Amino acid sequence: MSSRPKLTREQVAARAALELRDGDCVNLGWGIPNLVSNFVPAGITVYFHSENGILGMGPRAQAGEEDYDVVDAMKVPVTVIPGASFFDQGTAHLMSRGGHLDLSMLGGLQVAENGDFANWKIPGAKGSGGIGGAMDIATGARRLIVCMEHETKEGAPKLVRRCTYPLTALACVKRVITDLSVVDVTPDGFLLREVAPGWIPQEVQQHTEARLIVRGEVPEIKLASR
Amino acid sequence: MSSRPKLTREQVAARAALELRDGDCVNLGWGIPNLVSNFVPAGITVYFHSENGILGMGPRAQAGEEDYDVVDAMKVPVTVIPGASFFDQGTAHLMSRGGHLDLSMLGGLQVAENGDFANWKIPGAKGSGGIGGAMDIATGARRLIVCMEHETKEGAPKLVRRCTYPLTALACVKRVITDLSVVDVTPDGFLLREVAPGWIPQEVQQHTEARLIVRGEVPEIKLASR
Amino acid sequence: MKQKLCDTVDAAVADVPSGARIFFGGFGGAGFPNNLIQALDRQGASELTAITNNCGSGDGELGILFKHGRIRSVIASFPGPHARHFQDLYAAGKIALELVPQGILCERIRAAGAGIYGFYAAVGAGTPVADGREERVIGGRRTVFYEPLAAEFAFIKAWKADGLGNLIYRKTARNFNPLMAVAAKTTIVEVEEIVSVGSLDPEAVVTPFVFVHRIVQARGIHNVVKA
Amino acid sequence: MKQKLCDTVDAAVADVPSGARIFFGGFGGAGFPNNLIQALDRQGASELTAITNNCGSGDGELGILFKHGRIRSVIASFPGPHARHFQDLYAAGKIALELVPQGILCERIRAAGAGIYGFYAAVGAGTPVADGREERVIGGRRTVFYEPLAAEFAFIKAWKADGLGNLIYRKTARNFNPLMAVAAKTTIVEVEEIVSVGSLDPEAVVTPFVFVHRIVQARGIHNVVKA
Repeated sequence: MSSRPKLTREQVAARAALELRDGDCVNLGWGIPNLVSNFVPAGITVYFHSENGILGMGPRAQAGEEDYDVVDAMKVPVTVIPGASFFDQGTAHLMSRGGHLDLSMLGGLQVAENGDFANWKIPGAKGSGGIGGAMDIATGARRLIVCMEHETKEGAPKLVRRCTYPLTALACVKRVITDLSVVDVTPDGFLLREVAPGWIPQEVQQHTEARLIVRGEVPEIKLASR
Repeated sequence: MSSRPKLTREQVAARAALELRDGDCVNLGWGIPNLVSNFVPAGITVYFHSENGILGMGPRAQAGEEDYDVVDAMKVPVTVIPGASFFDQGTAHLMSRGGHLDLSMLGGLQVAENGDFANWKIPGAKGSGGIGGAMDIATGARRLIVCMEHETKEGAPKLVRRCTYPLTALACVKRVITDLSVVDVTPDGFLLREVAPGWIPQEVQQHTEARLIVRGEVPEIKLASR
Repeated sequence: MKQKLCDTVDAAVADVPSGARIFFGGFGGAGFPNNLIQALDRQGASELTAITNNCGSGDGELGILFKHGRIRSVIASFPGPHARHFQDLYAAGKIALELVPQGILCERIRAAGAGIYGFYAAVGAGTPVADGREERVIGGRRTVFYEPLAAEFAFIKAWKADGLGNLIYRKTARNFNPLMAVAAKTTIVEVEEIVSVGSLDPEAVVTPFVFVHRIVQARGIHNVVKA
Repeated sequence: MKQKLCDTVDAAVADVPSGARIFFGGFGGAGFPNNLIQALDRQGASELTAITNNCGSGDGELGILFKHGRIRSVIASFPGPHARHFQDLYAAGKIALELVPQGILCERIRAAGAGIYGFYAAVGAGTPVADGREERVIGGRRTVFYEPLAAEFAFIKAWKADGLGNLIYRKTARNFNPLMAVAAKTTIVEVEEIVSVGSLDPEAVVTPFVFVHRIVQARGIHNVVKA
C-alpha cells in the first residue's frame, strides 16, 4: 500500500473542474460535485444548471445578500450570472433527461465496470431514502462523471464488477474521478487514466474490486492551479 | 315541409352565444362558431382561447391597427382583453385536451346520436385534408357544442345514426345547434330541445336521419337580442 | 363571473375533506404554500395523500401535517433526512411512500393536466422504481411506463396574482408550482400580492388563470426569514 | 465559448444536407422563419422531411420549398387549402403526408426533447389517425400510442436573442417555436434583434440558450407587411 495520502475532497473537485469547457451547461450533484464550482478554470464561463429551475447559477450569495427565492438544489441561497434564466422544475428536468446538458457530475456509492451507477440508497440504511433528481440526470446525461471517494469509509470498494446497491441508472457513467484515480468506463471495462500523485496503478488496483485496464504509462492526476 | 326559413348563420351563432356564461374560457372553431364572439350577451366577459396561444382574445383588430404577431387560428389579426395571456401552442392544447376550457364550439360535418363527431374530412374530397386543432379540442372538451347547418347543401342529413365520415372524436358532443334546432346528445340519443321559429318537431325530424326524441312541448329558438 | 378571491387562508382550505389527495408545491425552502399548509393543519382534515417533492424540515413546510398525523400516504421524490416527523412515521410503518424520480414526478403531474394517459421514459429502468411497472424496449432503450398523477387539490405559492388568477412566480420559487396548477381539480394559490386585472404583462404570465380556482393573499408564515 | 452567431441566414443553413428532417415553426402567418426558409431554398438541399403545422400560402412561408421540389415528406397538422404547391404535389402523388392532430404534434415534439419515448392520449381514438397505432384502454378511455418526433434541425423564429441564445418571442409568434427548439439536434433561430447577454430578464426568457445552436439576425422577408 502506498504511504502517500489520498486526494482531499477539494482536490478531487479541483481535478473534476478540469473537465469543464468554456460555455458548458453543467449540473453538479450533491457531495464532491457541489465543490467543483469553486475550481472553475480561469478564463472560462460555465453555466451551472440547477434542477429547481436555474441555468446560469453563480456563486453562493454573500452573507446579508441572500434571496431565499434564489436557492440551489441544496437549499443554499445562490446568485445568477448574466445570461441566466429561471424556469419550472419540469423544464429543468426536460433539460437533464432530454440530453441537453453538456456535462453532469454526481456523487456516487457504486459504479460498475459496465457503467451502471448507484448513488441514492445504501441497503439497510435507516430512513426512507430519496431519489431526487439523480435518476433523471444520470439517465439523460450526455456525459456523466461520477466524483466520489474510491472506497467507503469502511474500506469497501466502490468501483465494482456489478453494483449491489439499488441502481440510479443503467450504463450511464463515462468517467469516475476519485481520491485515487481517474477511470473511464469503456466497452472493455474500467480504463485507468490517471492515478493520485505518488500512487502506482497496482496500488490503485488493490483498492478496486473491478479490474482496472492499464495501457502504457498512467500519468499522475494534475490538480488545477488556482 | 315548412315554408318558414331556416336560421341564418348569424342567427345560429346568436343562439349559440346564449350558451356563454360570465367568466367562461371558450374555444371557438372554424365556421359558424367563429361568428359567436360577435353575439356575446351584454354584461358578461368571456375569455376566448385560441390554439395558437391566447387566452383572452378580443375582437378583430381595427383596420390600420393590425399586429400580425397577434392573430387567431384563422390568421386574422385580433386584439386581446385585460387579463389575457400568451403561451406556446403546446400549452394551448394542454388547456384544450386537458379539459381546462369551460366550453368549446366547433363546426361540424356529421354528429351521430351517440355523440360521435366528424368535422375534418369529406370522403372523396380533393386535397390533403387537415386536422388542425379539432381532435385535441373535441376529445378534451368539458362541454362540446357543435354549430352547423342541419343538412348539407345537397340536402344530406348531418344529424345521423352513425357517422360515415372519418371521425374527429368519439362520443364527445353534448349539444348541437343548427339552423333548424337545438339538440342534446343523451344516453337515449338525440333529444330535441328547441326548433327554429315556425318549425314543428315533425318537420325537423323529416330533415334528420337519426331519431329525435321529443318530450312534451318543444319551444322555439329564442335569438339573442343585441 | 367566478369569484376566486378568498378572504383568508382558512376559508380557502375549508372544504378539503379527509382522504383528499393534494399536491404541495415548493422546493429547497422556496415557493412553499406555507400559509395554506398551516391553515390545513388548523382545519384538521386527515388521512391525506400528499404529492410533493419533499416532506418538510422539522415542523416547517409539510412537517406540521406529519407531526399532527394528517397524512397517511406520500408520493415524493426526496422526502429528506430533515423531514423528522415524516421519517418517524415512516420508521413506525404508519405511512405509505411511493418514491418517484424528480423529473418523472414533474412529467406525471403535467401529464395528468395535459390529457396524457401515460408515457414511457428510460428513467428508472433497471432500478427499484421500475418494480411492478411495465417495461418496454423503445428505440433500443429500456423504458418504463409511468401513469399520470392527478389530485383533487393543488396547494401552490406564487408571487403575484391578478384578480382572475393569472400568476407569476419569483425566481426559483417557481419550481413545481406551475406544473401542479394544471393537474388538480381545485388549485388554490397563496400569493404575496394581488394586482389588478390587466396589470400583468400577457407574455410574462406563467400560469394562465384557467388553471387557478382560488386565490388568497397570505401574510405571516414565510418560507424563511428573509435577509 | 461556443460561437452561435451567424453573419447571414445563408451561413446559418449552409450545412443542411439533402434528406434532412427539419422542424419549421410558425402558425397563422406569425412566427415563421421565413428568411431561413428562403436561404434553405437558395442552398438547394432536397429530399427534405418537413415537420410543420402547415405547408405555406402560395409561394410564401414553406410554399417556395414545395414549389422547387425540395420536400418529399411532410408531417403536419393542417397543410392548408392555400398551400397550393404542396397540394399540387400531393395530388400528383409526389409527396408523403402524415397528418397529426395539432396538440399531439406539439406533444410528440416536446416528448422528443424531454426524453419521453412515447405516450398515450385519447385524441385520435376511433379516427384514421389511430390506423396502424397501438390502442390501449386506460382508465376506461380508449387511447392511442404516439411516438416522439425528433428532427436534425429546427428552423425557428424569435423576437429577440441574446448572444448566448436565450430567446423571447412576440405574442402569438411564439406558437410552435419553443417546442421545436427543444427537440432538434441543431436549432437555428432567426431573430429580429440581438441584445447583449444579461439584458433579458431571467424570468422572462422563454427558451433558455441551452436549446439554441445558431442565431442569425434576419432582415428582409417578414411574415407579412406589417401595418
